[in-house]
Amino acid sequence: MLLMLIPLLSGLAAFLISDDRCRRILLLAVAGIHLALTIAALVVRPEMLPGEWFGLDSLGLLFLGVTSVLFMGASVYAVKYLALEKRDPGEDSDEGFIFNNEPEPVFTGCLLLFLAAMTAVTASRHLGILWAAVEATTLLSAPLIYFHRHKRSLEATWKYLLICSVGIAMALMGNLFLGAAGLRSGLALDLGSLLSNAMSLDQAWLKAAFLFLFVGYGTKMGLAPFHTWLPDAHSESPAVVSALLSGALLNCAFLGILRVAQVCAAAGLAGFTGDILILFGILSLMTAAFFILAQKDYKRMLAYSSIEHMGILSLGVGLGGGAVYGALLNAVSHSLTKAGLFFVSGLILAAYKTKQISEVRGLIRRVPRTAVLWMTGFFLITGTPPSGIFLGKFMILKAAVSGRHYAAAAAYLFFLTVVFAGMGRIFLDMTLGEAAALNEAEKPFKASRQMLIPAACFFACVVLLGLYMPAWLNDIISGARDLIIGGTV
Amino acid sequence: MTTLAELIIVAVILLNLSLAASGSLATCIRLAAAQGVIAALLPLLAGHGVPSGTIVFCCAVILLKGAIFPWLLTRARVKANVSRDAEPVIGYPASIILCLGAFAASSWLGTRLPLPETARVAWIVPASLSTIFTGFLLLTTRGKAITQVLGYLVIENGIYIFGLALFVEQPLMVEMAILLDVFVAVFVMGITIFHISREFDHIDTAELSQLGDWYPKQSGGEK
Amino acid sequence: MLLAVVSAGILVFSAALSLSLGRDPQKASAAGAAGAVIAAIIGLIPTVKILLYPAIETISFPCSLPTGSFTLVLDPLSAIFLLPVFILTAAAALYGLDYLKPMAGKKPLGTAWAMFNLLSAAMVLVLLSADAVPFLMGWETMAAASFALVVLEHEKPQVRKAGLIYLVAGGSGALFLLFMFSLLASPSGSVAFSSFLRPTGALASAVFICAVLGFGLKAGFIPLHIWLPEAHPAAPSHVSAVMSGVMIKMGIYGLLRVLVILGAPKEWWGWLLIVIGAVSAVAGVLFALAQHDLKRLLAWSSIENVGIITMGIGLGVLGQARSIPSLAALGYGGALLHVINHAFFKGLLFMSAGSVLHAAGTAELEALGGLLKKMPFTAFFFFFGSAAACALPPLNGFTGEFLIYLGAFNNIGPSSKAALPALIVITSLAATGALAVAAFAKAGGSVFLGEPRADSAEGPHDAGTMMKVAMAALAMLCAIIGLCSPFLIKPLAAAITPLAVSYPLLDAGVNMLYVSAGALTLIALILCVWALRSALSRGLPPVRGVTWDCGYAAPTARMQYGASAFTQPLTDFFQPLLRKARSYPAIAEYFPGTASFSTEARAVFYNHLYSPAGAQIKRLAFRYTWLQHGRLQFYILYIVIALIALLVWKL
Amino acid sequence: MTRPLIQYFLALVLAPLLPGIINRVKAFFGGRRGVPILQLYFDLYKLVHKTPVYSRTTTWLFRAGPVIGLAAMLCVLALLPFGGRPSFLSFEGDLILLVYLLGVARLATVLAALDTGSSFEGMGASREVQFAVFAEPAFFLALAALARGGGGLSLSGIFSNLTPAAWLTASPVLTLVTASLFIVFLAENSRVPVDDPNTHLELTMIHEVMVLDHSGPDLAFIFYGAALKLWALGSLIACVILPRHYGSWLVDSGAFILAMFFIAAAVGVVESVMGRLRLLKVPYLLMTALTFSILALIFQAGR
Repeated sequence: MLLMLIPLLSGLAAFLISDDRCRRILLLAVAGIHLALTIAALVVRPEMLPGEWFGLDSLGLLFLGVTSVLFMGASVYAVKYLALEKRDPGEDSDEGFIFNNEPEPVFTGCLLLFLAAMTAVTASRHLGILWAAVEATTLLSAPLIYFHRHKRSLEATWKYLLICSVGIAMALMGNLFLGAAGLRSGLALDLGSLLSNAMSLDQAWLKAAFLFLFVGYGTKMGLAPFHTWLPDAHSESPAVVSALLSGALLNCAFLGILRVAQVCAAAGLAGFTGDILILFGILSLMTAAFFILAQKDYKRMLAYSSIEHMGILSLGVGLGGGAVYGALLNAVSHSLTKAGLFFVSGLILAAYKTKQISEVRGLIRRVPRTAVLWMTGFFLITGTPPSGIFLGKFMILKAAVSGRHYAAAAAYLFFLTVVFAGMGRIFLDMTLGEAAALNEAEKPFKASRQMLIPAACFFACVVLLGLYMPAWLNDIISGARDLIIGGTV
Repeated sequence: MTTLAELIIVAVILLNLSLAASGSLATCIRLAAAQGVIAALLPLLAGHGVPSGTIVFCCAVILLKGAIFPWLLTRARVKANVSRDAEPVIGYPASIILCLGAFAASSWLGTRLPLPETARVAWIVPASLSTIFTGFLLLTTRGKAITQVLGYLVIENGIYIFGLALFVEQPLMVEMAILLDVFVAVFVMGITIFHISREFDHIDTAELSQLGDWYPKQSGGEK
Repeated sequence: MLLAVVSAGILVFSAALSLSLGRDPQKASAAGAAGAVIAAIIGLIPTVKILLYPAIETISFPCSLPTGSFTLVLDPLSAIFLLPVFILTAAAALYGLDYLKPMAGKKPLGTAWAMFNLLSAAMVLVLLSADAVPFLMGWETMAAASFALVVLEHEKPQVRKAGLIYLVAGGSGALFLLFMFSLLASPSGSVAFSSFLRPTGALASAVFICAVLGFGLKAGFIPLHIWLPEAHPAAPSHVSAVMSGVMIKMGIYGLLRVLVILGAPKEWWGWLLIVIGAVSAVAGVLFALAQHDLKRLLAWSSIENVGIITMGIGLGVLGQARSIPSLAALGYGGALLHVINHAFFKGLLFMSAGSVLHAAGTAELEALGGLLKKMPFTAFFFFFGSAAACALPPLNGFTGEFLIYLGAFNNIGPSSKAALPALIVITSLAATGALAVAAFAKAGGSVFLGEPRADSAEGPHDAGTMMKVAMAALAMLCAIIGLCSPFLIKPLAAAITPLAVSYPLLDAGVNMLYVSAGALTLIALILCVWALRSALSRGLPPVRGVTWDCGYAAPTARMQYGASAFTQPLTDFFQPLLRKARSYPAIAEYFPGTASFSTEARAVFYNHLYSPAGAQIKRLAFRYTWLQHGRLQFYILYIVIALIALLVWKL
Repeated sequence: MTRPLIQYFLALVLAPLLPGIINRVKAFFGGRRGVPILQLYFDLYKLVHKTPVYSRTTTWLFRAGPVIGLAAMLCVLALLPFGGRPSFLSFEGDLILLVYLLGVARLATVLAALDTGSSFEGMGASREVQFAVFAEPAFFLALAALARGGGGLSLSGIFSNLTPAAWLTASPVLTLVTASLFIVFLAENSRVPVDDPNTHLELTMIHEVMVLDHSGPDLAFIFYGAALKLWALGSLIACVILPRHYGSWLVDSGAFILAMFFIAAAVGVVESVMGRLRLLKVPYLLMTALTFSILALIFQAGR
């Protein structure tokens, strides 16, 4: 598939190109082409041959689209960001020691390869390939997180790498179990054939496989209690990477779980998967809520809000019915919003040189445009209508109530309230009030338009989703929902 | 032949125990390597007519696990001039007991997961699962970064014991991809370990615990 | 109907316009105010039409959302609420023109105006929408816009605090509403109001409870009121007028709308509402009595009036449940009438308080005094509004309460089935009335009467022209409604038809006629006596002297009875509830020098209910953060444990 | 239509007589001759011809106070039945209007007092509003207890419905109501034991101290308004204790006027046999009235 090869090759090329400018242009170009190809795929909907290892069903297409759009925005942002990083010496924000950044070719290259891997995840029709691709994303994003070469980012990278590898190992075990489940009827891990005769799978083995795969991809997706790597990685990596991680990567891991859930649903184990998904969804919500309430670092706060939304997604899929649509809509909106927020947080970091919430005051005074975006992002991420997130949350709640999961619904609402209160306090403290006077040495940071625009566009899209749902998107999402619920191709 | 295979299983489990018990890093590395090699022999003994592709594949695995990984890790250990001791968080007897418990648990799980008759080797599931749990034991109770890599390797071994025993007939592409991933994984980890050893002049991950959200000093809620 | 939508559109457009004109405050303000006024004029046309010729008009826009639809319905019930929304926002916009002028350059006026018009548009949307999704959109936009206006002066810490409390209250209220709508939608799956099947039994009660919590948070039922006394003083005065006059009424509207949807109510709902109303009314006015800040006092009095309205609704619900038509009709009718009245007189009061703040630079009662001479118009309007707020004839405040009284008195007979609640309502209304007189006598007296207590820097000036115009318009409306209440009976009856049979309300038109007659008599008598007085004192020029202080020759301004002194007997009597903080001077030596005594009204419910709860949750959260201690081994242990647990649980 | 008007003017004319009677009774108990019974008429005549003196602090509000107060009282009188016969402005629910008209008068007086900026008048105003808070619910509930007896929501309806038979059947209720009304009557008219009209220690006064600064016609209006208030509230009691049972209007009116005089005398007796309560105790007295009303309601329910 062209979609994968282009970033792959260009990524390899990026390692070699020495000149910054052409490398950045290459980055932009690849992002553009990728987006164009994705749109093309949207329009012509390539049909999938059974047994083919790669192919785009509407579920994959949905996540591919999100990833591609996100990467476009990220690359626009990244170009300026890299220039910025070049200019000021890497002076550590909190502890104040000097460090030097990763060589830019490595960064850009890994960025592109990362895109290739994610594309592979969304496009793969074979659980083995899916697994390999997810593992690849882990390995390729590690250098991205380790962009600032100092010990805290190293620690974050190390934890990320180890925990995710363990998780991925579990996922591998799960894959093998799945194979064992299909052994009697001689099925491979090819999704199509699995789905078409899922009933012949061995139930016990299938359950075990789901458990292992859930733990594995759940680790990657950041469901509590497997989330432990996530805040560290998000807070220590540069804004672009954090945006991609929580906007695109988490979705890819989620896609992994969805694929298996598909198989289970086809095998008539929907109830079994549902319980687990709901339980861990609520668990993640709770964890995120409490950690946000006690948060001191705004990038970590954003990371925990990602955990919260992952919980919401898993809850939604677990509830089934209309909630699945809500969950998918929420996934799309959350990716856009959270990416935008991470972009903005990068600007705040550049302006204030700290990630401590207590140090940041009076954004509205010092960097008004950034502040407006920041508050907008807050209202969107907490599901204030009109926004896609609001619709998603509402649909999930509706499904929970009509499905008589009253306890789940109550917990869901309670933790949403806690999250709202916690984030509200943080955002207000940061945005309002008098800005502390700049010490004479540093010049006030001026956010360039190019770094504001991506976030603004993403937010606009999310608001639009709350007001008007384009027909094609509706088709894709409902198609994906049917895939998950019905489990038939 | 199957008896031989089962002998190997027993050996694997014994290796687990010794991994849990052994104190010195070098020994741990060697033990893990040995386990990998033995695990790789498994498919050769398992079937009657072994396809040539399988042989090649197994040789590759043996080469990788028997030679390259130990070499990488030893090099890392020497480069980062780590002390010999594995410095477990809990005592060796405790680790052994846990390891046995893991074995018991996994054999229970094995009873819950009946293997289809196509698989000819009994005790596959318990062995692999207990190996995995041993890997977890190493990961959670050993202080050093290298031991954590080791634990990860042991987990991989466990997975392999299962995978190789079952899927020798199937197209090896998947397994190749898997293999590649593992290789890169260990490789990257090796690099990171170097970085760690450069940043903090030893590789005790206890030092790697700055990031977190726990501020014991102000654990009182003020609003 | 279409015109109402158009007016909402105009509001949004002018909001965008003034936002884009942000660079030039003058233009932005002009755009914003003009938009508000034009929108009001256009919007009033269909509103009045529906009220005069009751009908139900529906517009449905194509909507591609996965759930919900843009269906808008204009019926008399919404029209009753639309009327004050349009009028008050227009008046407030005029007022704001002058009020915000000094802030030009210091504050983003463009944004302020945009938010103001957005707020109005959101309220219109809330009142028109007949589907959960647009309703919630309007609801949340309303909250967000008003929030932005509340934190306009965010340099002050208490404003930031108010903002946070307001934000959290709004958010949690919205979640209750989400839950409520989900419950309503659970049988049919659709969230259009028309498609809600009437829930029964526990489900209906659950919906009702959610409605009371969700809408009560906006309307300011005690103890859900905590945001209200914080946010209203923080906002610019014309915004406080709109928030207190109409925005909190959206909660009342929502409650009524849900009652319409729920159909046959349960008896205990009525009891609950009556109790909430009585508590809010009496406690609200008591706290108003204890305040030292003019705008804070007005905010508390808003809580009181919401309580009165709620009592009326409670009576209505009870009448519905026990099928007592007179109680139902008069209760609902009185509540709705009071909604309109309160919008006008509270708007007027907040505006005059605003011009005091504007002129004297402070709203602290103890620091003001004697302003009547400096700003006669404002003073007149304030006393006018106070009389209305104390429900004194011949002004409008009396009419609404009269209907509620009538409903209650009609049902205290031995044969009645609702004597006890009626008596509770009568008692609390009576106590509220008397306390309101005390509160407003305190406010007006200490701000406008007597001598200035502390000389403010520059001599206070009277309100600007636009401010005067706005206030005059509202005062006019208060008087008109007070005198012409019989004409409002028919629209009110039309509005309550979905809730209760309306003929008792129509019958009450006769009594209202007498009330107007009484009011006219009173005015006539006042004129006669005044004429008599001037006739008597013709030819004798009055002598001027100092105030007779029982022989004390050198009275000073500090000797006057202060605001807190004025209410001290009452506040002391209710100290167990009010919990005012006092600081006495400790007298050490025989001839003590300067001594000071100060009292402070505290946010009792916040301090004793919410703050501890929040602290508890936070403490819990801090404990919980131990999980993220940073040790990798434990992190992996979590995974193992979870895996094993799952295997044991599910395998 | 003529009769109600005649009743109205009768009330207007006779009202200033009541204070005179009260003083006479007090003088009798004090063993003095006392001021002439028409003293208030003389005072009013004198005052309307005097030049008013205004403090420089005061404003138009100060002058408007007495006017509005008097007007409200006149309006109240227009609602009240006379000897159980409807007045010309009586309607269903006039008792509500009545109470709020008293409120109008109160607010006007209080604001006028505050306008002077005198500490004493502020004190008086503060006490006035404080006691009203307790008196008003008691008053309302007493009326409610009467209304429960039937006869609709208009005072005249209630009282015309009140027959001697009612005293036989529901004597406890009516006694309690009368007691409650009488206490409210004393408090509202600031008589002993709530207030002492003819002490000269301002610190202890309520109504008198609020009008310290008024003079000339204003003072006359205030005195006259006070007399009217006395008459108005008194007539309610009179209607209770004297159920209408003669056929003819003349007899009824006569009896009613006699009853009014009797009430005045009763006030005089009360003032001579007991002293003022401590101000702190006054709320409890008014709460006693409230209790009476509630008890009356309960008994009413018991019937």
